[in-house]
Amino acid sequence: MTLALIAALPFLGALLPGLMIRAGRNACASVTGSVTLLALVLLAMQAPAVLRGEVVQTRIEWLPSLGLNANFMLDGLGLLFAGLILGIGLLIILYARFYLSKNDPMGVFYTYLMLFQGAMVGIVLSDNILLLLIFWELTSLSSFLLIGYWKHLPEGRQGARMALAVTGGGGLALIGGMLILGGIAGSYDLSVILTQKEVIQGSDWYLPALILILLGCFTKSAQFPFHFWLPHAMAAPTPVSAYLHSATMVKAGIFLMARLWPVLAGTPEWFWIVTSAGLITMVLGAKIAFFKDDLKALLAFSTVSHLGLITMLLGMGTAKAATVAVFHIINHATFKAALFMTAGIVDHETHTRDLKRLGGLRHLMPVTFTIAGIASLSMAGIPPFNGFLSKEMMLEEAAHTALGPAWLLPLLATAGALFSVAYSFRFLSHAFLGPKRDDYPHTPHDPGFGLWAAPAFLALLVIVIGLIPMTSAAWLVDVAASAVIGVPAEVEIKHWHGLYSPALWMSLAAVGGGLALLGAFSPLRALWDATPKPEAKAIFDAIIEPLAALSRSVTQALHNGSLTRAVAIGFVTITATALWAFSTGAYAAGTRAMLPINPVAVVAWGLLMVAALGVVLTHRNRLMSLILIGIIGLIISLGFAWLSAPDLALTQITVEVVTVVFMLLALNFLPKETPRESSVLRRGRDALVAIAAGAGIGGLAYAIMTRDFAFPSISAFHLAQSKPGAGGTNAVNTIIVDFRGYDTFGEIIVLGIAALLIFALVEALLMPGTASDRLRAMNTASTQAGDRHPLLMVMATRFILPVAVMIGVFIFLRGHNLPGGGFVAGLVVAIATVMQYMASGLAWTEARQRIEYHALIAAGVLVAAGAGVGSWLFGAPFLSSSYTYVNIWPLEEFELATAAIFDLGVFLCVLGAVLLALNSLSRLARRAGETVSADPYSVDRPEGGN
Amino acid sequence: MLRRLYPHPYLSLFLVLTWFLLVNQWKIGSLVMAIFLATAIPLITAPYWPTSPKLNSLRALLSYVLLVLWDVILANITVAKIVLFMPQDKIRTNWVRVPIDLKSPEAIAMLAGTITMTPGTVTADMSACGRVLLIHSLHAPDPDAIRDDIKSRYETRLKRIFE
Amino acid sequence: MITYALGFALACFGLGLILNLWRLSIGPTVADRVLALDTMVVNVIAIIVLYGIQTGQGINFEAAMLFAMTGFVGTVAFCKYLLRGSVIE
Amino acid sequence: MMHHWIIVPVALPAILAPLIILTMRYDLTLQRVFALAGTLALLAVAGALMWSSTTTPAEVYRLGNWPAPFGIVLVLDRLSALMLVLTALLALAVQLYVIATDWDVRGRHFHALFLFQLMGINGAFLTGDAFNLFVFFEVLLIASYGLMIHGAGKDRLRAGVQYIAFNLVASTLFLFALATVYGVTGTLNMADLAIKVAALPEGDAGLIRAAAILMLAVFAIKGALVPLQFWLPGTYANAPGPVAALFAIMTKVGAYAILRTTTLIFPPETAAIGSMVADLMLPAALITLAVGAIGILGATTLPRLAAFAGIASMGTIFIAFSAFTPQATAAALYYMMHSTLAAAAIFLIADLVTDRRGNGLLTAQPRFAQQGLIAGLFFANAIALAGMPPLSGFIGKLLVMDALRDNAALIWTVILVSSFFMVLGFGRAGSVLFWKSHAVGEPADPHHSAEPLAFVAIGGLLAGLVGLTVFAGPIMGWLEVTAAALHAPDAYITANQLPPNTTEGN
Amino acid sequence: MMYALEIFISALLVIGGIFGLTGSYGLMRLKDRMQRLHAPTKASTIGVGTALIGSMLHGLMIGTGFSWQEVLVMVFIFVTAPITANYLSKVHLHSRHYDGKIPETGVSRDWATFDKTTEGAEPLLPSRNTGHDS
Amino acid sequence: MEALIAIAIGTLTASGIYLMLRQRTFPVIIGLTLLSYAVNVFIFAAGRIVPGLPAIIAKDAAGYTDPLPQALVLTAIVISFGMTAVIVLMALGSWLEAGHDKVDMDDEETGK
Ligand code: NA
Ligand code: NA
Repeated sequence: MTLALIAALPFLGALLPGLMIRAGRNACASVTGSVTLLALVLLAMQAPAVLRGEVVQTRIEWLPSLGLNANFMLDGLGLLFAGLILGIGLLIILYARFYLSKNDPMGVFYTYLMLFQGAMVGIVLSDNILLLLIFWELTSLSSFLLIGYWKHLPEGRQGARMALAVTGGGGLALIGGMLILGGIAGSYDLSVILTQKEVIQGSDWYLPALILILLGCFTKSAQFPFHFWLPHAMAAPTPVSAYLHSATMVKAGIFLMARLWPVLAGTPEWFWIVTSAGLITMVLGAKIAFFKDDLKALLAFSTVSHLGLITMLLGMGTAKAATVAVFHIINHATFKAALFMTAGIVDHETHTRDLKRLGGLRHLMPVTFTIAGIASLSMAGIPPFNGFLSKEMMLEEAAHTALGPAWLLPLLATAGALFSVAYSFRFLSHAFLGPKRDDYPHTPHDPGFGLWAAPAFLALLVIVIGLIPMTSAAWLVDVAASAVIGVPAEVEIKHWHGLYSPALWMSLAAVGGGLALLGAFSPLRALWDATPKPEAKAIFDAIIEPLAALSRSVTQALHNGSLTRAVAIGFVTITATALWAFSTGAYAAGTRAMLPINPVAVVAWGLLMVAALGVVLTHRNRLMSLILIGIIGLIISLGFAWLSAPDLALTQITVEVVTVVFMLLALNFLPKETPRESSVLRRGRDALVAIAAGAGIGGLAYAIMTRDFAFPSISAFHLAQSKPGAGGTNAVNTIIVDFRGYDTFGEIIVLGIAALLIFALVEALLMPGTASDRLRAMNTASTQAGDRHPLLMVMATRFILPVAVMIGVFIFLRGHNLPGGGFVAGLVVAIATVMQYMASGLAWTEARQRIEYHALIAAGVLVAAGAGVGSWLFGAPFLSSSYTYVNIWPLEEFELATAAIFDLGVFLCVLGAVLLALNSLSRLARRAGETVSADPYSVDRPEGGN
Repeated sequence: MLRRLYPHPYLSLFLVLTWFLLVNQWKIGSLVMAIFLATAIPLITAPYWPTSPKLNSLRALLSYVLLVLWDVILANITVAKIVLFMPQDKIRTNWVRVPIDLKSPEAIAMLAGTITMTPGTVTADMSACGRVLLIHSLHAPDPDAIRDDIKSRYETRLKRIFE
Repeated sequence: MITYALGFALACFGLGLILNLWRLSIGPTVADRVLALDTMVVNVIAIIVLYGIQTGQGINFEAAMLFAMTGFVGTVAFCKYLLRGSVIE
Repeated sequence: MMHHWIIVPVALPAILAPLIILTMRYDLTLQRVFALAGTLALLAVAGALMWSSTTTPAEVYRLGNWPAPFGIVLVLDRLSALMLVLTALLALAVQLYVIATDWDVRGRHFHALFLFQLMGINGAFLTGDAFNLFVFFEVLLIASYGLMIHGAGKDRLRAGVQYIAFNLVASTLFLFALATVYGVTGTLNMADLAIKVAALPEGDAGLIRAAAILMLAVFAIKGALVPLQFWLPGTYANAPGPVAALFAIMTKVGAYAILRTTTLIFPPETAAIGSMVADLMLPAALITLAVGAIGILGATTLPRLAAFAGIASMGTIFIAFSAFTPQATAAALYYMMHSTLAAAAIFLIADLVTDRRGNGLLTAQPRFAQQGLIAGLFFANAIALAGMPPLSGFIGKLLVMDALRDNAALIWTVILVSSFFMVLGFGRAGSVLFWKSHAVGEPADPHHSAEPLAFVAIGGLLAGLVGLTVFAGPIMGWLEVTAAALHAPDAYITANQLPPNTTEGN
Repeated sequence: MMYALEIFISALLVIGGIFGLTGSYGLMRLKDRMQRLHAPTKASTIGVGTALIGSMLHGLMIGTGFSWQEVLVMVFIFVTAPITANYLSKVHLHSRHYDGKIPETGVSRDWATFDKTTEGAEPLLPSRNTGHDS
Repeated sequence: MEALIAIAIGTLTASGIYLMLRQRTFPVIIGLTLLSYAVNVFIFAAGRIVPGLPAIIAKDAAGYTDPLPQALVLTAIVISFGMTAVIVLMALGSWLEAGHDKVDMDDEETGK
């Protein structure tokens, strides 16, 4: 469990700064530091076992089916990295406490930092590559936050996004690589994968996996050609740079290469890709670093260069080179973190990081100068500092490795070292040496102990390792390198390789050349400035910005808000796929006997088609469309009646008329004409789409009508059980209220919701606003005829209403056995009421309305639901019905069916819904400047009435 | 009391009849139901028929209905002849103004309806004060004759029934 | 005999429907079209009644009644729209 | 054993909603109390049903006490139970948010429509009858129309017209499909259809294939599968934020229906169907993901970004569906749970931002109230949606990728490249919204009310993502059984107790 | 007796058919818009009525009984036909689609279709759907 | 007869789709209405076409029209009625708010 705890501690610790910040900055830093310290102590407690050559493991099952488990392991490599992360982390926390200004939210900073720390520790302790992936991407995210910490700085925001894009993107590639790797190895556990070298390297998927994994590593470690993001990450506060961009995060890629070295390295592919990338990065980074004026940029490119160096070593694929790589990791971490911190101190004190504005600081900041001196000499590879040791070993390895021509690699390695010397000395001399200046933006002096303690400690390590490497560091290099190469490493760190060592001469050439380079800085600089260089940000922007712009235009072109196009695409797609599906399946023509031709039916269906085409032809005249729709509805109703479906005929015709009334109410406000807007081509296209789809549907209908059911239809049961089971002789009605009453329940709710929705929308439109104003402006009184309530109509509807209600009751009651039922009855009564509205007006009718329509709808749904729930009382499921015959004198025997209660609910809901919808829509007219008359008819006649 | 229970007694009577027409069977049970509905429905719909027209003679009303039915048949034959056989240019279409003495809206409505259903005439409009009807006559060589016919044949009868 | 009479009557009303559609399509005024629609409803009612005789199922009373009712409401609605704009005011 | 609890997720809101209309139409507080209590009760019932489904593979509830396939039945299995729980959880968060932000004051009948919406969704998940599925689709759709235009306004209404028009086309197609299915097989019960479609005479194959395509197209419209996704961005971006959040489950209704029908009625093992569905679904799903990802990077407003995130997540789900293996289906279900919560959260966050800034444009504007907190939520949410660790989006993505090793080169590339676009898009959006504002003037409305409950709602959704992450193991264990049952639906069919010999020809 | 009934029914059906067709033909043939109004409101109505009577009697003939319901249909058509005609006339009047000169009313007020003095001017009612019994 | 009905269904469908592809709300709604007619007849036809049979269960009936599709059509009619009413009002609302009745939106309108 300890390993899991070590990985978890920083995350837990991330919660604390936010809480502790109220207690003050010191408390905040202390708490954060102590969490890190605790983790470090726990790690140290595991060290003895690791040094004995054991691998400490913690296994927690998380998602076994995927193979993602919280498995941790600690071997030498892990120990080295975890130690670096936590150790330097501790120093950074200390440093940051004094670095951050009063205006910077420290709690947030520490929270991000601890998140990052946890992610890093997680990477190096993971025994599961999926788990490792999680931590890997977490470092990208937390570094995104850290780089963007100063939100007001555009460089911070852009740098953060660039870092996220590159490292996050690389992480995505890594996901692919890891999944392939796990697939080949049959497990995502490192401890298993590391034993599968032959299988992995023999797999067809080795190369894709390798490339994807290296993409992850190279992006994270800023290897060529992904080196460009790192300098832009320097917008982060310096403690962040020191931590992330020198000591830890950028080493994650290195770590992973080292971690997977046993199974990935040793192939030509690995050698060529990794070594060349490392080499190029090393030289390129060093060269750029030399010319950078920004202290942190210089250091950043030097980091790039050194990471290239390590990568190159790992790429060589030999145990020796890998060992050197491990050693250089330690060394680089110490001197580079120290250098970043001193750069931060300089910035903090002088308010500038520009080398052109610095110089002579050794007089003012002797302590800082000392630390910087030690660290930069180490970076330059000058004895006796630790950087010298690993650089010599690297040159030694380079001298014995061939990449193409035998001379190429040694030469380039020397060139890298040469630039390294040059920029290291430039850093030192241009900042600290030379005369004191009097134009610093802020007069500097050495900071307090708190700020320089951490770099001083690191400088001390630089010296100690440099002087007594075998005592101070070899043990660590040993276990770490052994973990990398999989066999016990032979660590032999020497200050002197002998005169015959090529490294010596390469090194001397590097130092000499580097100093010469620095001496010729001014002309070289002029030359450098004159050469056109790819500017990282420009390139990145040139890729990402157009990508974003392209995405924007693609999206806007694709989703341009056109319904017509979307619908057209939908119809074309669906028609085409359905036709394809049909034509790729077997089809046998139907064998059902066809009906003879009936002349009246031919006339009716013919009229229907003519009317349908008529709608298309005359659709721009909207009133005409409505009249034609009326005809179509009429004929379809007739058709239903003809085809022995009276219930359908009744429903269709009643719904029809309500729809027409509703549409007329709406058309009153809408434009009366549809303008001709589409081109002939467009209309032709639309017609083609329509005809194709129509032909498809017609064909489908024909195919079905001309064949028999493949299996007996379930409706045989409905017919058979209608009377004995459901107690009604109208099978359609028994299906509606009983067999499939649940459908009907849903259906009336749809209708109820429709009315509520319409009501709510009308309310919204009537609120003060555009719609309301527009309504008010629509006064059409001047074109209206007089006589809004003709007497003839008023008188007739007074008589019709009660008769219609009675017919409604009749239709309702007989529905179970004969055509009719609650739905049609509701519509009949609703239409009769609508006649009142049309005859005598909204105000007059509303004034006489006794039940609110909302209540009708609600009551309808409740009654229907009650009929459903009521069944529970009898232990039967929802909507079970029963019926019985009752004999009460003087009535004849009649049937009582619980389904009638349900049907009553239907009746109420339909009535309420239709009336609420019409009523709501009518109320819009009132806002449109229409006056209200409380009289039933317009003629001022009726004095003779009563 | 009875008046409140049956705001429109003749309507209730008509509804009883309607129920029998609907159920299409003449049984005592239907009568119970018919009476119940003929009581309940007018009560529910009463607000929509606030006036209670007075009806002097049911018998006169029935005979009026029969008269109109007879006229409807004649009217249709007349119209059919005109439509089918009369040359277009011989049709003497005309507007007729018919002042009326009826006061009850029910009676006026009935008169207007009758006019529409009978020989070649349609009630097209009414004056805003309700005292004059505008009649359109399909074939009326003599508009005045039509006016007089309407007044004598229908209006007087209606006046007797309703006023 | 009734069969022939029925056939004749059905043919008459069917032909009537075609004539109605013709009037509807040529108009010329909207009122003409509405009148044509109204007449169609009447003809359809007749066809339903005749069809009831033909199949021996008796009259499809509800259908005839509702067609009449809706035909009326529809026509009045169209007219009110033409006269006043607002069907319900 | 038939227990009445199965109908409660439908019956409860169906009764509560009209009660609210009838008795508390003018009392918002009462409405809130009852609606919230109703949702809590729904959650409890859904949880209990989920518990029950864990031990009983499939339970059938015969509505009206009519036997299948003649009456309508509800079928409770793990999948439907899971969807019920997901719906209730989401509903609870949305409701809290609505109450906190007074969205329910901006129009009429919010709570009633909301409950009806839940009723429709639950009904669609529970039904074992193909036509009844249509009915409940309509219930949930019409309620969604009401919610979508809640508060009205020009763009919302215009987008609403598009939304409803598109869906009416879908509904019509659904009916064509159902009629064809009935016309060929003579049945509507889904279990019965499973048997009958499998036993169909060869000469009917073409028809049933066409019907299957029509039906799946309907579900694909709901599920926003390219090229039937056009309705989604305008609708979601213009809907009130919390409504869009609730709509996160609506696309899943489409996904659910596709999963249900393609595993039960139209599985690849059926001779008439074959690999037809997979052949169409995979390319469409890949493009869907790509369209979503590109949309995220190309979005100009936060609500639209959220909408495209929704499309992208549907693409991922459909990619996993297209494999038709239990492993991939389990992965898809996990991803579905994740994306429902994550997509809902992003819409709520978008609403917070939009409300405080007055618009959702992804341009630099002054800071706003509670920016830091909202930024934190956005960050966590973006991580989840982009499939970055440590949240469930990452695990879901891994699960899906791990389950799809055939065609891996293509599928993984699309998934990973899309993720890259999403990372860029979210990074860009977050940076502009929350960081760049520090460089722009002073806060616009610094005294915006704090609305703590709204943050509880969003926090709850994000906590759900954390829960999905932490308990991924047991959840996947449960889902694997679910997926296995879907791909071998014997228990589902048996539970319907169909009469014997239903496949004898006539 | 049965035969006579059959002949009677057949006659009714033929007459009904002729009237119905006459109505539609008149609608087709007549030139003036107001003239066209007459044909269908009269002829078609009586055509349906005749067919309805035929149907009633037919029920009696085939033994399913006399169908009284058809009386109601007839009543309804007869009650509504004048209203339809009235409305359509008004539309013609309002849109000035008529021939011949319309006589003056002879009283102080114009024809209702032209008269706008009755336009009510009551204030807008509050826009809440809470109509209560007055 | 079947062929004629199939053609009628196809005609209604095609007309409906053509109108759905118009750029104003009103024709789109009319198109939807036509489509729903088409689908209603289609569902009904899926129960096969049998004129002249009794609609009501009777002892001596020769057979019946399939009642199930009828019930389905009823449901479909009612639902599409509700939907039509809603879209009509939404179209009206958007006309009142926007001052035009185009169905296509600009990119800018599709989400702020
Ligand atoms: Na139904
Ligand atoms: Na007449």
